[in-house]
Amino acid sequence: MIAAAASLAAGFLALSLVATGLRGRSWASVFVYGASAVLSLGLLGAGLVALVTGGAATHMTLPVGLPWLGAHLRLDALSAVFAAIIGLGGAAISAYAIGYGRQEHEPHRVLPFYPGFLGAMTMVVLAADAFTFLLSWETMSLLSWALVLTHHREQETRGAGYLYLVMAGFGTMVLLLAFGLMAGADGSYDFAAMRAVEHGPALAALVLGLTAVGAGSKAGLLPLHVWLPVAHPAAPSHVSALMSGVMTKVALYGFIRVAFDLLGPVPWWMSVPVIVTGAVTAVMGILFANVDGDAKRVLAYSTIENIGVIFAALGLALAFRANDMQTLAALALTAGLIHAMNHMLFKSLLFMVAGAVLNATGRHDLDGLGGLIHRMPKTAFLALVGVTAISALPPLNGFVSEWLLFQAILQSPQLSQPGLQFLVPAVGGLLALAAALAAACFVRFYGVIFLGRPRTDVAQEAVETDRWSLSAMAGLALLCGFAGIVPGLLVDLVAPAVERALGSRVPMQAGNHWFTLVPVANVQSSYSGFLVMVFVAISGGLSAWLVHRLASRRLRRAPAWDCGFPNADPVTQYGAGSFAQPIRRVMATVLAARETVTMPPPGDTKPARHTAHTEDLAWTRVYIPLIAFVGAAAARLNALQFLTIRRYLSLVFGSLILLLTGLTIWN
Amino acid sequence: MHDLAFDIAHLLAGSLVLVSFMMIYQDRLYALLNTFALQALLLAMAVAWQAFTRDAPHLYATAAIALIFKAIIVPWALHRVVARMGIQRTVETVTGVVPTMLAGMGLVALSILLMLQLTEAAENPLAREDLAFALSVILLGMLMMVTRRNAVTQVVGFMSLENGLILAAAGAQGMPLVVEISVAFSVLIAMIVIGVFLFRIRERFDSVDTEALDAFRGERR
Amino acid sequence: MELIIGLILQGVQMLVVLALAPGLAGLVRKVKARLMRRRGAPVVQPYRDLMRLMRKDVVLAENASWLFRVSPYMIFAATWVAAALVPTFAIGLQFSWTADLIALVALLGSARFFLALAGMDAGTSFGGLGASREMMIGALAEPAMLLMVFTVALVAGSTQLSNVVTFVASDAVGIRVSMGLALVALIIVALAENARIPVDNPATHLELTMVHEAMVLEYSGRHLAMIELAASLKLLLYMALIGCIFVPWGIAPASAGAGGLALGALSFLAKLAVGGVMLAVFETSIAKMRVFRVPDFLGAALMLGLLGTLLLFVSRSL
Amino acid sequence: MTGADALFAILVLPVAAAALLVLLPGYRASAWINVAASLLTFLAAASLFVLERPAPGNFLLVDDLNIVFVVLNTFVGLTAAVFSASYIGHELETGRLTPANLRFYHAMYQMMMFGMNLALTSNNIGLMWVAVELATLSTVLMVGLYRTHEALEAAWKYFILGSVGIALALFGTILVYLAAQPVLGEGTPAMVWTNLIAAAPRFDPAMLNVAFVFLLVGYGTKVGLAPFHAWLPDAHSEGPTPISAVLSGLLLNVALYAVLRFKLLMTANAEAVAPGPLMIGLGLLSLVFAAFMLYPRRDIKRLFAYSSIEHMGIIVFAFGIGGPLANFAGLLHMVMHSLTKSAIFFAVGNVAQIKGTQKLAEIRGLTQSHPALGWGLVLAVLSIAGMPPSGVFMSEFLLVTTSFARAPVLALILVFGLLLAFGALLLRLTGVAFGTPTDEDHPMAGSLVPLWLHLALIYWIGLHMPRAMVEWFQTVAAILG
Repeated sequence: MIAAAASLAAGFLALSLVATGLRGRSWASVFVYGASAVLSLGLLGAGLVALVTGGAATHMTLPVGLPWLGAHLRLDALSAVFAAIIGLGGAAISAYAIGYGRQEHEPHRVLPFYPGFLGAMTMVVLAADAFTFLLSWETMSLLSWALVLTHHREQETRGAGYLYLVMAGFGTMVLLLAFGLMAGADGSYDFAAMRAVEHGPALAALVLGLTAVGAGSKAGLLPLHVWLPVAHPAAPSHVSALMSGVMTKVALYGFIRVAFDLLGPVPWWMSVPVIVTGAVTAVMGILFANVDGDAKRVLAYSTIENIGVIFAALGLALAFRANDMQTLAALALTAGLIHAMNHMLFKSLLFMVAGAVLNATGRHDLDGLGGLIHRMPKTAFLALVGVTAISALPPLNGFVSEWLLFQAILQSPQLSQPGLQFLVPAVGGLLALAAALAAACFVRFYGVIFLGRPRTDVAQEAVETDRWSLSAMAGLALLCGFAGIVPGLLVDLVAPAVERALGSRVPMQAGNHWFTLVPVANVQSSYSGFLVMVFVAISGGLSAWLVHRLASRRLRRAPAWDCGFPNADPVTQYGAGSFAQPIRRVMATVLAARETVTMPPPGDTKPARHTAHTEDLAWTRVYIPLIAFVGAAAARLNALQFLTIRRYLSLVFGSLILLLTGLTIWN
Repeated sequence: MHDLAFDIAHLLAGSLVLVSFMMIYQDRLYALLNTFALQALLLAMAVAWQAFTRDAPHLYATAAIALIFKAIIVPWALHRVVARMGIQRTVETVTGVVPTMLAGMGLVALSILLMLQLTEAAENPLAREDLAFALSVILLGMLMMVTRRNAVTQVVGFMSLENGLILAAAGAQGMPLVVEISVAFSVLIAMIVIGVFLFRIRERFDSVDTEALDAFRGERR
Repeated sequence: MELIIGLILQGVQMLVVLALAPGLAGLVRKVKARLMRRRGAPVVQPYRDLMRLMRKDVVLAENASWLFRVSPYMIFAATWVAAALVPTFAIGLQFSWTADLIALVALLGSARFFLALAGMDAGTSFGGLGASREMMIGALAEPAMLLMVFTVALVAGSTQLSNVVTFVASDAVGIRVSMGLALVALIIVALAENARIPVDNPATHLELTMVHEAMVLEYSGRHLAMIELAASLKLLLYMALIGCIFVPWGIAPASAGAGGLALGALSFLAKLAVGGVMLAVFETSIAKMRVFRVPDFLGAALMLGLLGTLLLFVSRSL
Repeated sequence: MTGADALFAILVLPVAAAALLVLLPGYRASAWINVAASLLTFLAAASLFVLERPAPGNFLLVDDLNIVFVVLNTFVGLTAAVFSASYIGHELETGRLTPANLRFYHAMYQMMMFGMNLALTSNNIGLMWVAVELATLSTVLMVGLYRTHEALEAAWKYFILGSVGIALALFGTILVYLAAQPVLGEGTPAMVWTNLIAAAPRFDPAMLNVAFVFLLVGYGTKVGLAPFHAWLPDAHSEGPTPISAVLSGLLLNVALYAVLRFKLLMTANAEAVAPGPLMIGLGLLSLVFAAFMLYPRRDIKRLFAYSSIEHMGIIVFAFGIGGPLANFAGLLHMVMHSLTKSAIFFAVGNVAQIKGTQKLAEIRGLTQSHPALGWGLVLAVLSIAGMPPSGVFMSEFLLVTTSFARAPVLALILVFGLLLAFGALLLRLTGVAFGTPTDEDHPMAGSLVPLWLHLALIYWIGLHMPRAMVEWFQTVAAILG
């Protein structure tokens, strides 16, 4: 199986090279995306087969990479889960791109990097030594950076690309440190060798922290998230989908691989920062999403939220594992993995929607849209599935993973550390807050884009997107529904990975009645997405049928009532800013929100102006000072460029004297 | 005989250091050049003495190079340069003479301390003493380079530094001739290139003050 | 046979909640009117209103989309399913394991989600105003609710309502401060979720402080009827929830006989009546808050929920 | 042909070519003679692999350590000559150079190659010193070639600082001789490298200490370590671009080689001060300092000159840390830096010719206007910044992982410096390579073959290092301790 997966990865990379040579061919775009979709499907197949057959690890070594080590590749259950995620996401997004990519003015800035990006992500999950892992990791960053820079003529895009790659470089460096600790001074870079080594608790904690920072910066963990809301939206939409939906999962994979496989036991208190960071990330991410006015940036912030949720789940799993509660750890880990899968599904879907809207209208600012449900009904319906799923509403898939996570949180009293006992319920509250805010966020997202009246001419004249895009979106929407209705299948699918990592798993779900999810047998909490769906469908359908049949089915169209004050100007509708107002006010402290009203003096006919402003405190309090420091230090040191020769000689002379004096003292 | 040889060598090397101090003390360019010539002369004597006591005839060559080249040609050439270019006749210093002298004292102390640390196994005390003086001359030469603004003065400082090198090389027993020749060679080339550059610089600028060059740093504009 | 009885009982439950819901709303209104020394409409007035609305034409705003027309049924269905899953007169019904307390909260969340979307659909300013405030309130109410669920689940060891009822009714609990805090939290959440005073005023229009009514402003005819019905179902649901968690006595245990079921039904009716009266009394004795005071109110619920959970650990570790 | 012949050829070919070039008028023929001579030299150097190595004599030596440097030196010498051949004609057309200048340029090019080859193959510390001096002086003349104010100033600065450095190095060399002389006896044998290293444990450690300080400062000036770096940015930015490539890619290595040789001597003597901490300190200082200095840069060649300082810092740090992995990383990094930095200068030369300026602010959108050049520059700069799959990534990987396990604090400083430099390079790269291109362009004269050839090599080594190279590096890493 590993051979198949590795050759698929190689296929992706080869396709990149081919694409470089296809510059200017009209069919290049269809060919590259089509081939990527096929290869991705193959990868999905490989992952699924590996999982279904029990996830036994297969291994191979290629004669590349570190010369004395070679590139170790391994496909085990955990890799297979993420290979399947990459494959599925890649396939859907590539299919979407067959249609979407036609709109690209400069396809030669996308095509050579796109398949390689998929290939690099595949290599990350297949890598089984530190060098191959980090090489693939960094290649993944690099290629996605090139993709982010597709529209490089815009200043913001260049800034976004810059910030992105610098943060990616930071993350890789930190991971390098983590792997350096695990490999030791002699450089046992093979994962197998790392597993075999026992790490002391302090060292393990340090490695875990470094990995969380390294992988977290790629995934978008607070406060390392700043690049994500600028970089993901800057790329073409299918690339945004790939970055947000798939690449962040690869980052998670990095953390899971280290924390649950390579590192061995970690002291319980290290789970605290992971859990807290995850929960805070979730809440802050979705708060930013709630106040931002750009469609793709909202989605990017929402990615941050979901990453936070997953990290909280992983932290919980670490806490359980440190207490030798493998079954509960398995529950939390399963919740995390399934949420990762789910998030790939609906976030890719939503980015595709944003792309379709962008293509149809040329705008991605929320306030330039509106009423698209009339012009793009199919997209609007698929988007509705997406926003329902991401808002964690039953019976779609987003709810399932949140529910599993809450089940795990409910088990936290069994933990033996009072600190964790107190912490976890509070974290549960934060996660519930995040989930509810997500619903608010996506009501706003969907409502402002698709509902109401068009706010601009372009929105007025939008047309439905192409069939390739629609079918790709429909496929993901179907999967969102499917995963929500039969979640047991997913739980069983990831079970080999969980079992391999923790030696325990969530009970088998396949035999349950009505596809009910029973994660912890003895607690008897259960949820059947299937039945909820059936009940809601039946009762909704029945009531509609009855009402139409027995009461009235007549309908008239009339101007909106609006409490007697209708206004023809679409600007009077609630827009992105006004919808955000309640939450912006309530959360003014953490958002650093300010509102200013400028009133014209009496007698002046100028309009009054109201402006609302929020800022990312991480950016203004951490990054800006850091940048300022570097700038100031560089400016100071730069004086050294303009010294006279005599002064340079003085430097040499001074150093020489210093060294000689040192030598005298040393003796 | 041995003691006398030792004393004379010691005396010569010591006077080299003394002349280095004198050079720091000078505030006139011509006087400085003359002092430098004196130092070169002393160097030639020291090297010749080494050649004599150690029966190493090849060192005479070095002594001759030092005498002819450094004590005569170079000071003369620099005199010409100064005269022809109408360079300001005073030595422009960065700090006062007294602090520079103090710093020089410190440097000499440092070199002596350093060289005293050499293990007793270094069976030739002469080499050790010579080395301490040579190091002092080198450091003083460099001190002169960093405390003087004028290009000619800096060149003199650099050559004084090379004097120290030659003293050290000559003090090293049996050091192959390759070193002396190379030193002479380097001085020769140094002079040529410096001449070329002084000439070029003279062509374009009104003074050889190297600080005037700094306005033309690539990035300041 | 058992399956058939089970199905019948489940069906009965669904019909009971549906049938009682407008009555509860009517009762509250009636009592409120009496407390204000008005005579008030009869208790059955909501039924009449619903029937009348059903028969009327739907007047649809020009810009309204299919979502606007589907939403009432979605909202109704989600609320109804949720209400059917709360133990009213009996526990251990055929499908009671379909969803636990968390899923129930989420189902209500779905209803709110679609209501808010529908509010934005017509493209009016009031719709968006209502939707944005509703989502803000929901965003604060949900975590409070969930912390309350934690407390209960920690006490009862399950989030499955039937299990919770059995456990609480079993007297193993005793009086717990945590449960008291949870009760207060739940009541606050219930007031907010049902758009009652002091969070919202169900009887107002033309007020910039309204929330729920602003969203449904464009609805008329059968659509409005479904939404009104869903709203009263929600009120009933919360009453039933409070009843089954905090005063579970009387509820028929699983596989109870006819007598037990009858007792359960009676006790349920009694609980509803008491709850309705108490709600009316509470509402008349308090004033409506400014919208931006609501977060503080809900924040209190959140704190109480958390405190309840934490106290539980304290008492456990003692 | 024997190894001795090959060694002989490496030294004689450049001298002969230099003589020929001095006599020959006409720059086109000169350029190709320059290439041909460089090619033959490279072939001779490469043949040292297969041929039996000559036994070390009193003056010359071929061993595992210097063969790396020699082959690298002649190879980059060759590609730079190829680039120069396509590049330098343009300078004549624009009137920046005269035919006489060019004749001088080509002759000096070969002289410089001779100096460097001699420095690398010498088995005599005196000879090595002479050779380094020769290479320095020839490059000084090259730097001043354009006769502009800036070029002359850069050359002057280079000359003065280089001379002082070389003088200090000479004093260090004399001290080494003095340390060796009691053990090895008087005369030439006491300056022969192979003898020195064998007898090093019996040398006077105090003498060695002082010697090493002088050698480190002296040759360190040539390496461009901060705070002795001042000549480097100006010299790189004002000379002809092929010379910048050679300076960065080769001359720094030659000086580094000298430092390494003496480091070996120090490690061989147990009582002498450990050279590691000194080198680590200077390395980190150079790295962090240069990383900061990258930010305010406005001149593209000066930018990459500072990047050379930064990388020299990394390499010196690696050798200072020591151990098989770090030494391996240091060697690899050195080779990669030579290839990559010269590739960058090839690209930058073209850019400067096309745009008619070296100002970063006036260069934009290269990937748009000149894709092959622009992307080549992007790849090269990303490679030097440590992005995969270049060999620089591998060396940084090895260096960071192994040093963090051994000296965490130092590794943190290293990582800080690396990141800082990465941020600066990327910032400038983004501005140069992306965005809307500037309007007016001159035609591109310089060849892109050397650039892409180097890139291919960098990636090839980064992904699949040839076995021979690995073994060779490992041996050398073991020698370096």
